[in-house]
Amino acid sequence: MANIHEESLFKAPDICEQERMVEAILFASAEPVSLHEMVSRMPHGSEPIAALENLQKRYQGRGVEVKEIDRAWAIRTSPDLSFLMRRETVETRKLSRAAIETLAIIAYHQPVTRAEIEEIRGVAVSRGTIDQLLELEWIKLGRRRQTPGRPATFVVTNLFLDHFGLEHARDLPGLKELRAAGLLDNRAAPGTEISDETEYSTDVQESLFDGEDPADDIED
Amino acid sequence: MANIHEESLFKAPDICEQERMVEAILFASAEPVSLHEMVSRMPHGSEPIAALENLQKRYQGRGVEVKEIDRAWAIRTSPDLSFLMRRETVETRKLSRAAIETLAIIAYHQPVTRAEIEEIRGVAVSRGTIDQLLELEWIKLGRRRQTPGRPATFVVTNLFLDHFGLEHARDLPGLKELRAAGLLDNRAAPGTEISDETEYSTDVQESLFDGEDPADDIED
Amino acid sequence: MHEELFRTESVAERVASETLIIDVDGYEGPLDLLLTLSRTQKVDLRKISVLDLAVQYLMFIERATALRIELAADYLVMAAWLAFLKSRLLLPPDPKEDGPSGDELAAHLAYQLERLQAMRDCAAKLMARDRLGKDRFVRGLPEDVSRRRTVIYTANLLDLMQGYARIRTKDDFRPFVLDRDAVITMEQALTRMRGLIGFTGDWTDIISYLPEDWLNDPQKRKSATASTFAASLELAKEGNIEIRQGELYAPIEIRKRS
Repeated sequence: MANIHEESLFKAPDICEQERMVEAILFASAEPVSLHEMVSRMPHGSEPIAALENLQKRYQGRGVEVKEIDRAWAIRTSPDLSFLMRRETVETRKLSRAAIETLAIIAYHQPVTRAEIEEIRGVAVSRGTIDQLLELEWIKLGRRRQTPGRPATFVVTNLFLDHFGLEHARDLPGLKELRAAGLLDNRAAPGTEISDETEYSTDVQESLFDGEDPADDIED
Repeated sequence: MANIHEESLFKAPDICEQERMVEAILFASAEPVSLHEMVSRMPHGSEPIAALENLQKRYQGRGVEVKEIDRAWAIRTSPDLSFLMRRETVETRKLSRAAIETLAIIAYHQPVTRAEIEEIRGVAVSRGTIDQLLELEWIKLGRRRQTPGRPATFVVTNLFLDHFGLEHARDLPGLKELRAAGLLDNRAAPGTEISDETEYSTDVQESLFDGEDPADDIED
Repeated sequence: MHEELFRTESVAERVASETLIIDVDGYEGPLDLLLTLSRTQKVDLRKISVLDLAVQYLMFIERATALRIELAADYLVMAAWLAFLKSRLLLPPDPKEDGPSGDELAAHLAYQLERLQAMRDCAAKLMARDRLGKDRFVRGLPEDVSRRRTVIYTANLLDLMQGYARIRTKDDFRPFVLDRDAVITMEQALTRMRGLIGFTGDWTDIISYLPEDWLNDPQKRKSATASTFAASLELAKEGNIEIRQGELYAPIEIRKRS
């Protein structure tokens, strides 16, 4: 086994070997590891995606599981064993109701501007709330909206997905139902002109949750 | 699987379940975990030693291994895969124009002082450029010049000759050849033949400007 | 008896006012308050009676004002808007009037409430998930990936030759450096004159300041004369010397200024 590395200079390691490598890399990292990162560390010619799939199967029903988080992978303990982990539990600062609601609005409406968050909550968003979410690295700034004033938008991060055990933003609980019910539309109040911003925002939102079955989009 | 914990209040979980638990505990712990610690965290009646043995077998030949360290257990990367924990990147970069020109002057005029290099290039030579060439071991310090201040001189190294496929610095094509090869403008300035280049550089120039910054001569 | 009755009323009133104070503090804006009020209707938010809601809200605001509770402007703006909405809902639509109908406005308010409720439900679902550091755990003993970057610099013989050729070619366009032997710059003349001027007290022809070996070659003499003259003017400007010329084409004379 000592000459695996040398051999690999000439040909890509076999799938079993690649699986071992992926396993070692994922075990050694606390953060999700992207495919790109794996490829760059593994011997030339490795294609870890197949190895990852095998590994994911191998750990099914074990004490730890292989999770995908937006094209990056991580090993996490199985949730049913959390009772063993009292010692490892990290006390997170209690989030205010405003912060939790703001986070949910950003996750379901992203990319979303501050004005839109305020419109949904019906109250001003305090700076501290946004700061707290930014500090947790659960949200980050997205592209600026191409409307007058070029307002900043917010989107959720991979750290958010990892924290809440989501593979992708489109896996948010109840997303499809909300969309079907039209509750994620940016519906303008009657009598007000539908601004460019509004139209644009639905556009962008679609592209963010891309890769979804277009049939899922029940929008008017 | 949700009722495992409840069940465990009454009887010890089966050996497979215990193995899962040991796996999760070892994975999440920052330090090696002692048997005593495992027992205290696992449901009443658990005997983790058997589970540990099973787990150890399960990980044999995998990317990570269950290791005993001073009566405590931990999951560690398999030694033959430690190379995955290093990330080495090799970047090839073209030598900067300043470095090439400085190197060329040293090659053509060696031994040459810094002041002379600056005079020939017409601009100051930064310390970084000289350091870079020294680090590459393409140049080295020659004898000190027997003039006031005893300035250091630079000469090219054997490594330089090796790299550029030269047997001797004398083999460098002369100005005439450069001109013939179309690398040099045909308008020759008076008195700049390669033949007396070395003498010109060491004596004439030095005495003319006696080590002063050439830029001063022009500007001030 | 009378007093007794009065007291009970005031106690009830006090309790009511206290709840109000607490509630107003607890509400996050008028929409939150409306959402809470709508719960008393105990129906699907889509079937809510916006008219009833508007009435409840206006009553609430009225009571709060009577109890001198400070209300944020937001609450009053909403109150005004709901009063307007109420009138639209109650009166038959005026065909001459433009703008959205009361029903449209009511539908939008219902939509806003439903959306806020939906977001609250989502937030709760999100927080109830198996969370990292609480239900799921990361590797306790992560290994650092050591990063080492090696930079290899390359250059070949052609680069070297081109580099050298570039310097030498550049020299061709800097005749000042190479033709230095036939040119005296003003700076050089100035340096020379500064050294000599101290020794001459009387009027002296500037030609005598020219370097001796520059007098014979006409090319050199021309350059030396020009730069010496320019240097003289510079020195005169600085106030170090005086300068004079008797007549046209007569020798130019200078002397140190005393």
